[in-house]
Amino acid sequence: MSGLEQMYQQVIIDHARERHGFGLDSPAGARIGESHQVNPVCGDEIRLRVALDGERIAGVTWEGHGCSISQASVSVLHDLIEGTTLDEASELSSAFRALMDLRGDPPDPEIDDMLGDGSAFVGVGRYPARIKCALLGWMALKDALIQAQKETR
Amino acid sequence: MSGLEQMYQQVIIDHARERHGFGLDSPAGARIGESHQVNPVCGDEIRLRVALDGERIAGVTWEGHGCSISQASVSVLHDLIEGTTLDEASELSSAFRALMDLRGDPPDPEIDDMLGDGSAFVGVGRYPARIKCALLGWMALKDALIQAQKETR
Amino acid sequence: MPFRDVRADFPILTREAREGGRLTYLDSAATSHQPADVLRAQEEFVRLHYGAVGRGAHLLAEEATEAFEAARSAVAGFVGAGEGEIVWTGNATAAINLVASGMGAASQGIGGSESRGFALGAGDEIVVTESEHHANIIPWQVLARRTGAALRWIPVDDVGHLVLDGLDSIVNERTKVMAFQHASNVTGLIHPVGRLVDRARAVGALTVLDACQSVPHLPVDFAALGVDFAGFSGHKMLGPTGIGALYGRRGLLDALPPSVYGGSTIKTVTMTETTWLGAPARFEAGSQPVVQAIGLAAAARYLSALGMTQVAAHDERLANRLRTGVSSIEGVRLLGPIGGGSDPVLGLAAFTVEGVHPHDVGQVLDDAGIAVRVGHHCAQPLHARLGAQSSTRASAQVYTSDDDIDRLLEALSGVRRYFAPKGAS
Amino acid sequence: MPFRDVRADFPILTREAREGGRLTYLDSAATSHQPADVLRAQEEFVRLHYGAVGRGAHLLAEEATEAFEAARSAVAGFVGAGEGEIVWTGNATAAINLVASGMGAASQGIGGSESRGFALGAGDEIVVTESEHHANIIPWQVLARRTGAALRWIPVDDVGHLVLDGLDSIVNERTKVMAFQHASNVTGLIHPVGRLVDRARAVGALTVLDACQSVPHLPVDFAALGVDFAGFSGHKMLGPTGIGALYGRRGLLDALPPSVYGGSTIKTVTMTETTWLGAPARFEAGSQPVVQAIGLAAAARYLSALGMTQVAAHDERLANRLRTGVSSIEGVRLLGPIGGGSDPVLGLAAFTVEGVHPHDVGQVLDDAGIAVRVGHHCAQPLHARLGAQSSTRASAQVYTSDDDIDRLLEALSGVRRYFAPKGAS
Ligand SMILES: Cc1ncc(COP(=O)(O)O)c(C=O)c1O
Ligand SMILES: Cc1ncc(COP(=O)(O)O)c(C=O)c1O
Repeated sequence: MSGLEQMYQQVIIDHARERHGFGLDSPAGARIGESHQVNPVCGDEIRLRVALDGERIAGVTWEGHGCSISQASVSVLHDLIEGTTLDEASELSSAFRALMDLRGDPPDPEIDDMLGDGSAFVGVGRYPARIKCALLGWMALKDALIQAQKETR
Repeated sequence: MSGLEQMYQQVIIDHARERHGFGLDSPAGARIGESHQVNPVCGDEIRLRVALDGERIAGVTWEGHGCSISQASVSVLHDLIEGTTLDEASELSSAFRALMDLRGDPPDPEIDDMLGDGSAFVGVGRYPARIKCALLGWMALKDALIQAQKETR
Repeated sequence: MPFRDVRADFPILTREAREGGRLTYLDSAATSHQPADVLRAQEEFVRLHYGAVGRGAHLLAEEATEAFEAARSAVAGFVGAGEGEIVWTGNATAAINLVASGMGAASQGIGGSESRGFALGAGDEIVVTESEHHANIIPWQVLARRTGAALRWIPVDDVGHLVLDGLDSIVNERTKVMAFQHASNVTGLIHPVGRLVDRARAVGALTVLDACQSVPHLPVDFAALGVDFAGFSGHKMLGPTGIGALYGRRGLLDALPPSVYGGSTIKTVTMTETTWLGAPARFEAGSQPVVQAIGLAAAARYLSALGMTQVAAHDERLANRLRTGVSSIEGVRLLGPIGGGSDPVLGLAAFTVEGVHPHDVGQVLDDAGIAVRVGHHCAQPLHARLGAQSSTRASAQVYTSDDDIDRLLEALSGVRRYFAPKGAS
Repeated sequence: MPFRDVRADFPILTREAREGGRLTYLDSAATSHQPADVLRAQEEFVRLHYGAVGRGAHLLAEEATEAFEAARSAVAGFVGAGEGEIVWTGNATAAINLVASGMGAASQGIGGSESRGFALGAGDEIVVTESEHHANIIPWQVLARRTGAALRWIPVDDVGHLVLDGLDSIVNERTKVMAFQHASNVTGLIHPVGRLVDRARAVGALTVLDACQSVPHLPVDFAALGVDFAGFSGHKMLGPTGIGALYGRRGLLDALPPSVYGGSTIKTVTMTETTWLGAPARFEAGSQPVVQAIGLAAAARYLSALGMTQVAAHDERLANRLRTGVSSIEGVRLLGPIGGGSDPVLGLAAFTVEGVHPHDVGQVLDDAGIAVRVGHHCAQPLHARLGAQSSTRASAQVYTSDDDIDRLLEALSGVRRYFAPKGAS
């Protein structure tokens, strides 16, 4: 498998097209946090919103445009994060970042399991310039969660 | 003769010590022009004053401090220029500048004659960084003559 | 070929591409490579003649100073500048900023009465174009903010040409300075400098030319163009990184106040008062990019030896092959006109591919050994105007061959297929 | 010798002096030479990995970006800086100016509310010292003029030490920023940074350190020194020309407004509005000195391999030999104390020779193959304070040996005789 094939796995191309969680939503009663992130190189943007219900992330929705890697990454993020607790989200976030640092090497089976479709991004690690694309949504998540936690219910 | 000996000929060392024309003077009745020049590398300064009597340069006096080359050069300038006409001064000035461009080669006998003690500066041409020193007074002369000619009597 | 195949002069071009095979470098509008001659000139200087410039009385200082000033003359000669008209800067961006921030300084009274002609205030206007690189927009936005002057701009049409119908109203008696590019790094368009300069002169406005993309590819003579200031970069013209230059008409440069302050720029300094030297010294604060100046002069010599007329002809020919080729691929949109003839363009092509993000386009090309640039190329307003958020750009230099272009075109033809839903292929 | 004889690492040192014979290079405080390792690192990078940084998706762009950022980390590590705390500049002068002009911009409302902490106005004070290089005086003079703030300074005594008796009144609640050098390029004195920082902190003033002469010779840790900003140059620390760096504490750098504007500094640009990235990107407008960054990192590695503690010990030993020697020659006056021990000095000596102008001193030394600097060394106020209009300066680096110093001392002993009236000799 060439580096390119490893990066653009079918599951990534599919997520980029399907964009799970696309369309901002603010469920009533939840604490809402939002973040806007821009990739200055290409002007790609993501606006990501989280809805916190106590310690649980009740909703993750987003808008924006970008390359297939950035779009697919937020789509996968939505699937992974929605419904988790803050602690679980933080763990998933760290695991995804760690995946990027592997430079294309396969992750531990445990991490692989945990990240599910997210493991498909392993090939991105071979392209340092694209890691930023894959992390754009995750940076927005981190920031949005901080905002949400500042909200008094 | 080493480059150094060629530069610091006895006549230069003598002029640097004797400093002909040192001490500013403004004869009554003449058109006076003055210029202040600084060598930014070392802060050396020269203030040179000319007194114009019609087309004739009746007086050249100066003040300032600097290295032996710059001091000797103004001293020689005083001797050469005082009493000449504007045209003669301009010719001498050009001859001195041309001497600097010879990079230490002997000047034509004609120029040699014309410059008198000034010919001793031939060795400075081998040291581009010092040409500025040798020309400091001559730059002041040029500028002062312009000022004097602006004076209405 | 207007000149011999020069590819062998550029050591980096022989290295392998990512997946092995030939490297097809088409990112020269971002930055170009240095020929061995240019590397050698720098190396030899460092190994034999390096010393502090403009200050020492010792042998190395003397040799370094002479080489440094000879480099300035060589570069001046290359762009039609005279003595004292070339100021070294870090890059083209710094060159343009030096004019804008000098005007900002003048507006605050720095530089005294001789700088008053550069001062701006409320009621004055600054004009740029919608086609500019950020380096020729933001400094003027900030200058407007500093001085209360208004920022106006010449718009661009759907294709990318400057719209000059309203020129006389946009550039008017209130206009104090007009900054515009010689050629666009996105559409490749070479703008009608003469027309713009004429109008600026008619209203007494200063002109500042961004010559970053023209100097590497065209014979450029700033005096003949009649601009007041111009900036360009070494690293786009086969020279080193870390150096650029500002051209300024002599009388103007001597009066523009400096905006970076330090050693070698001054006549006298006390704790409370400083007097400045004339140009170029007043702008070159601190130790200079000496080795880079030597390298840039060597690059100018290399280009001159090829002949800038020949370089321009080569560029024009590649422009045609590239832009015709790109625009004829299905689902690919070329930004700017195909151009050529009376609609002159540089040897570059920025484009979008239907349904595929530029980053993804660039990645597929890279996999085929083709280096292109992706993004907004520091021209967001122009991209916005052309209805693209970003694009992929291929760009040529003297070492670019027909074969390079053909490889790009072939790989580009396959990009949409690569990202098409797999069932559909 | 605290380390092996490194002279052979420096190609230029083997060239002949003006009249033949060994070159004794004692002008390193003006600019130092590059070891072969540093040259090689740059050359190899240009030949194999060069491309546009921070923007491309292609292989070379990727490799260049990684090398460029690795160079930043290496240099950061060398001076005790963390991630995002090192900004590349053209030289130390530009680094200091970046802080001063950023404060000027903040004072005009540029940078918005987050930059308000950097704004100055009438009633505020800026403090420098009388010992500063012009690069750390003029930017503050101009900032004072731009903002209406007052410029004050810590005086110097007859010997060259900072007079700290009045420190508490000079640095007071009105003081917004205090800029001072780590070590003097004239007296060689290493100043008590801790004492100055403590006072600045007590009154809430920002500190800006000119570390141009200290970073090449001493182990320097900006975080440990507690300064807010610091600037230094590559070409004085065995690195390339055309690069320097600004250190800034992370929180501060992210809020200081940029003062040079262009590509790679922005999040978004429209024709009327720009939003900036955080540090270091917001300050690095346009294409960067990429190759020079690689070279500077190689220089830092070279120095680290020698060990900065060993480098400092070498420098201290030479300082002693040089300054003791110079001050014991009849008719020669050393500027600054002999120093040593609790009165630390760098390995340099600026001096005047009775009855002989520094230019003439330098010329006689040059004739003996000894390269020194003559002039005011961009410190006119300090020279004025010490009662010298200019001076001759000899300065050391890692490649300087005892033998170099001894040659200088011997030649210097003969200088007065050379210019004495011939009958008297
Ligand atoms: C103490 C000091 N500060 C600042 C500078 C300026 O450094 P640069 O010319 O590299 O900007 C120098 C060197 O000339 C210096 O010695
Ligand atoms: C048209 C144009 N102007 C200005 C620049 C800025 O050049 P530099 O980054 O070398 O300062 C560029 C290149 O990026 C350009 O293409």
